[in-house]
Amino acid sequence: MSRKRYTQAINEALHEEMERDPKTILFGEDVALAVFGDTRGLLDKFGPKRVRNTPICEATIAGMAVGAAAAGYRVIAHLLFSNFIYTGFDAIANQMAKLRLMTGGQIDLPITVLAVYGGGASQAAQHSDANHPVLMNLGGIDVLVPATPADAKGMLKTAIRSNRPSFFLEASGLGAVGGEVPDGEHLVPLGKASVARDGMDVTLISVGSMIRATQNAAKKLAEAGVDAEIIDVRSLVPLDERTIIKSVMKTGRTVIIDEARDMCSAASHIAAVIADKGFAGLRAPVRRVTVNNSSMPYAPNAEAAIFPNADDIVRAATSICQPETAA
Amino acid sequence: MSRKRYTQAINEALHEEMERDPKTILFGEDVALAVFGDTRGLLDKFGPKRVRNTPICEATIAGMAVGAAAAGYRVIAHLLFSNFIYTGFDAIANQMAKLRLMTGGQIDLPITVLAVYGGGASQAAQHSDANHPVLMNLGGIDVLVPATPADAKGMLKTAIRSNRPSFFLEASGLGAVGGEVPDGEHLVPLGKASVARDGMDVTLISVGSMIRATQNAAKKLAEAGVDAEIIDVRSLVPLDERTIIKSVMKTGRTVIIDEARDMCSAASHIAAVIADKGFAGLRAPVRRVTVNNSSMPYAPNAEAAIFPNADDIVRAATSICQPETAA
Amino acid sequence: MATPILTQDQSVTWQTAQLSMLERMLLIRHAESRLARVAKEVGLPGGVHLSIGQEATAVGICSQLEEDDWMTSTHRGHGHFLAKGGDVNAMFAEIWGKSSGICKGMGGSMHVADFSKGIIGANGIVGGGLAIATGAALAAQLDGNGRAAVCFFGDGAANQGVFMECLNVASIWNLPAIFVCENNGLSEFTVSSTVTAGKLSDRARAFDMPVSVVDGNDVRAIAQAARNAVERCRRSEGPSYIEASTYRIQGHLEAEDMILGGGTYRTNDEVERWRKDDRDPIARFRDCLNNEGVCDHTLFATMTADAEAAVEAAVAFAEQGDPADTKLAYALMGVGEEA
Amino acid sequence: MATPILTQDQSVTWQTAQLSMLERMLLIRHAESRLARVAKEVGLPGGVHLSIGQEATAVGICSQLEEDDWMTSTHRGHGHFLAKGGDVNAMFAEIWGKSSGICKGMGGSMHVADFSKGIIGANGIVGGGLAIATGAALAAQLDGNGRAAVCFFGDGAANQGVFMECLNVASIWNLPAIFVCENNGLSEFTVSSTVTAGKLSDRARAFDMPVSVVDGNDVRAIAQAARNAVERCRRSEGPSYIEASTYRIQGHLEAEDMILGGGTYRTNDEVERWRKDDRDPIARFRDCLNNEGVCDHTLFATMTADAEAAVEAAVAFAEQGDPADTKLAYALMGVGEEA
Ligand SMILES: Cc1ncc(C[n+]2csc(CCOP(=O)(O)OP(=O)(O)O)c2C)c(N)n1
Ligand SMILES: Cc1ncc(C[n+]2csc(CCOP(=O)(O)OP(=O)(O)O)c2C)c(N)n1
Ligand SMILES: [Mg+2]
Ligand SMILES: [Mg+2]
Repeated sequence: MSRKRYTQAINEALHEEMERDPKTILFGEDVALAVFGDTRGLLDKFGPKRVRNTPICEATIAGMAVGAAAAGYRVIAHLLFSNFIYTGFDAIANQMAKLRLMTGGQIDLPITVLAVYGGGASQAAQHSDANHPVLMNLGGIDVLVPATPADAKGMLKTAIRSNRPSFFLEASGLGAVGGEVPDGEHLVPLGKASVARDGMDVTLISVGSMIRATQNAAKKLAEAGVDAEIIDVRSLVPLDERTIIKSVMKTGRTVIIDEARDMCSAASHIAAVIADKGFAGLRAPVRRVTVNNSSMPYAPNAEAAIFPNADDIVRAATSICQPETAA
Repeated sequence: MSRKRYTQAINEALHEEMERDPKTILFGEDVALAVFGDTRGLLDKFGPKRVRNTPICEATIAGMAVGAAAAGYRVIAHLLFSNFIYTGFDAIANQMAKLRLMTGGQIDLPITVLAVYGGGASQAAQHSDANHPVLMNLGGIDVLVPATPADAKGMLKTAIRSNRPSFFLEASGLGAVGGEVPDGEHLVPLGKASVARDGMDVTLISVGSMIRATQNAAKKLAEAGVDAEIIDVRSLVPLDERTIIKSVMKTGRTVIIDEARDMCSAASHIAAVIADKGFAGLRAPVRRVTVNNSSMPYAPNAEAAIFPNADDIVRAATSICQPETAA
Repeated sequence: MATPILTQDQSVTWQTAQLSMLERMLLIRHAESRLARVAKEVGLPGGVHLSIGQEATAVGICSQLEEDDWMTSTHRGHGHFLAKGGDVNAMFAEIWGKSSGICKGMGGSMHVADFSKGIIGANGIVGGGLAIATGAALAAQLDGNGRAAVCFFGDGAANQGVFMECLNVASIWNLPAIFVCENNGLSEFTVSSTVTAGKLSDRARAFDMPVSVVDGNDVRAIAQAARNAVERCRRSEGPSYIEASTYRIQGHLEAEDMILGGGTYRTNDEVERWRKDDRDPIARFRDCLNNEGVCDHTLFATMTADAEAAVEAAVAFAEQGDPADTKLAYALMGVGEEA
Repeated sequence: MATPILTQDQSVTWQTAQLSMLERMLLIRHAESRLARVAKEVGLPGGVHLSIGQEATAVGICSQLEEDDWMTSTHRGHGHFLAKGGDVNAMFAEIWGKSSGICKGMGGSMHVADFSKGIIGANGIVGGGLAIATGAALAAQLDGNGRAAVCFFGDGAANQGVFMECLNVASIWNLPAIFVCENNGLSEFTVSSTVTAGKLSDRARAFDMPVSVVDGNDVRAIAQAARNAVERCRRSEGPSYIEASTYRIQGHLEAEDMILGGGTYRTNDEVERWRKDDRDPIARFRDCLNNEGVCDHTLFATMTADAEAAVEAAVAFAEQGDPADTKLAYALMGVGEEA
């Protein structure tokens, strides 16, 4: 194990996977100088054929990813901020998500798209969307939201090797956060949630970036005598329904924490799964802590006011934990 | 009352509203000859200044809608098939949904975007998405999915007069369906679901295009002694949570029927709302009948196999209706 | 630039090549005419967009390609598919929605693809093939074996911004890409000139690549332009733009009359003019080859009969095919593979 | 075409106009220099993209606009905002995230807008303003009162396809739009020439509109080009394209050094060359006006002091402002209005 920052872990994964398979290529805007640090050093190591700065044209970046992958390459495309996914959205929703189906399975599309998502840093509305729900709804595309450096590294390596297209979304708030990462080859399977804290009273289901607020909430709840279990849903597609339902069966109470806007969020979907498959175990309403259908305002205080935080989570959890449970 | 087809009702609404406010303009690809019939006759009546065929460039169509609305016009933009929303998605998600917020409320954006959505007609993957969930998640945009000619007319008129941007999604399967439409000025408020059938045993919540399958299912259920209530969720944003919860409190059992892909669907979100606010009334798991995360295959039999139908709904309803309830 | 050899070429190879071009054009014509009939008389599962009248462009371009060159197509893609070597049986079965279809019935008319022939596929999104072809060209460049990637697109698609983006990327990276604009003057039910500023070829010129504007109903002119462009790709000299002016005889799609309910966007006269032997790409080519003694009336009649026979066989093949696998969509989309 | 009157103009009106242009340029320069200092020493809530070195373009163009002409801007939009008559106090308060900000603190640096001055706003999406400006131009055309819509965008944005789409629409509809490309040779941390094929001006030419390529650091040349384009709008003659070559002195954004962690995309020499008096747009304009007897050293010093004072006042205004309303976002997004 060594301590690494989240971004550093991603950078390592990129280096290792490009090293491993010479048919792996990477392109995007400013990947050479690495706006977020994640692609640093790749151009020097792998050269200008395999690592390319593109013009500013997300529609073509996403479309080229499809074409180059269909033609036999393993493609990593960087779209910078997740808000720029929208500019390239036709190639994502109409081509990347559908081409394998439409061709009757003639091809795989080994594509990994990187983008940084989320608010909390006064980047205003056009640089702070947490838009994983939009991707989840497309079908055919894996959606990954690792919350720790170890998962960031291990899931990215797995995603790059996978033959399905995937979006690897980097939580902007976690980039500088450190954590232990296993040394040597480290692969984390997709589609497995991780239980980040064991608990008996309530299940806090954290989506991607929300892990720290959730952990803080769990601490506060513990002080109040509520023993929270935390599930870190690091993979949204595929979604690990089993781990979620198992925990719900144990605690009977759930709060889902998601930085997305509320309507049709990952939180909505997870709540729906629980209300269906976990109904037998439910002892209280399924609460969501999300962003209430607003984009992020710029002013720090205004953003903080609508950004999910530990207190929101505590409040939601408390509202469904009866006194006797909490005791 | 007069009997009209869904498309005809839409066409009437467009004529009436363009007549009413000379600052209302309409543009899009082939609106002159009206690919779907909805815009027929508008060019002749209102002339080439107010009704314009655009080049094929959805990004610009959507962006111009924002600009022209910000500059004082009431804009109706036609994007043809809802899959082409993706090509124009940046202007929708980053501009249309956010500009009012980002400018501190300096402007309204009276924009109505028309698009035809949904499968069932062997149009294959790129012409059959039911992508209202993606729009619902953006925040700041109304999303309307009328299921009857009367609602189509009344809601479109209200949407055009509204100062919020809205997507008015025409169900491709309903275009030729007839129904009674009130004569004279007919306005339907947004954000109100309608109870399409009263029932005691189970609530079938139908989203837009799914109304006919749901009605057929209710008939079959009635034959089996299950008395279903049908809620027609014709407005997704704003969503009429009250009507939904009221019905859930009465029946305690719900099936949500939505043509969208399942993950983060409108069905997911409605299920989440029920699991939260309707929990006290729930007597059974909340079921969803949706498309299981696939785009539509072309072959009619393959499409039919994954397209939600009355039997799927009956099966879902039956699975949560205990014998004694069904009696 | 490649020397323009084709037009002067009298070799047997070139004569044979021309006959096979004519053969493909006839196959496309008869296949699509048959589809029009089936669409009208019996009905097909989905809509079909036919390229009758545009056969020369598809065949002229593809006559210069190898099987392992890449090609992306449009919603009007049957001609491209067949010209690039796609199998007519598998295409018909696809359009009939059968399991024996080239895409197992999952794609239909607008998505016919055959990767074993370099056919990345038709596309229901106008302009959707441009960036995909550019990506394939990038792959071809990395492969380093002289392969080309051809992108067919319409004059309507040239108004999509992605067109310009792709010309830009192909140019700066010197990709082996060939952008082929089939300029039939129409964008769905709109006369393209009413929504298009300037000349499309000038757009391409702005991106620093060779541009040729050719008579799209002269298959040999197209082949020549393609040859030049392909040779540039083979020699790693970068992208080219070819614009072929042509005309579509059929409606935008076969249901057009019903959709338009009496509305029109062109005159019958105009259509009839393009049907005439002096414009029809097949008649023109036939007459040339006849004059040059390469293909007499008897041979042409035989070729026509062969094409008809092939098409009838394809109809039979399609009709007899098993229905599509109803479980396949989920399997391909990875549904149910969740943990 | 409008007669180029400005450069020969010796009238008092024109002298006054020039002084007010210089005044605006100084205001922009000092405002942004101050922002750079605050960003470095104290920190600002979000990032800021400064246009120091590019003031001539913003001011030259806007000098020819009326308050009710429309204007869209970029992520690097402070200069455009101030040049179009935006209030420096309200802009600073916005960047400080205050309720007294021009967008009540909801937008920040990248979204400054003032509809009362025709300022549709800055935009965080590269190329995002193009279609919005085109839509505003459509509105202006329908209004029929000769109003123009100006769109500022960068050379990097010119690689977004929407650029071409908008030129096309503006041209076919003859819209009163003015597309102003601020060609500073840089796209974020990439030298634009490495990702841009051909000449940008040729792209515009392909859409059949007048093109002028001007020295972007010569405010009078810009003003002249703007005058011509604006007059075309006033007379309903359609769109124009203006390309102004210039240079940005500051980093892409003020946190650049930290982000790049030692990486570079240009030399210090290059930056220093552009700082020199013979290139700096303010120094050049100052010297011209001095030579022509319109503005001597004393006047210039006074104007500089005034700009500094205005900026200090703006800082004070921003600092004293109330924090943003924490309920406003929901209100503006319509959250909670559900039935
Ligand atoms: C993104 C997108 N927008 C609109 C359409 C609808 N549409 C289908 S074909 C077509 C016209 C295409 O014209 P062109 O590119 O010239 O091809 P042609 O039909 O003439 O072969 C349009 C607008 C579409 N399929 N995709
Ligand atoms: C759609 C989109 N893609 C990428 C970015 C990130 N980005 C911000 S500014 C910039 C460079 C813009 O270059 P240019 O248009 O020349 O403007 P300049 O910064 O030179 O003023 C990039 C790539 C963005 N904001 N939006
Ligand atoms: Mg065409
Ligand atoms: Mg620039």
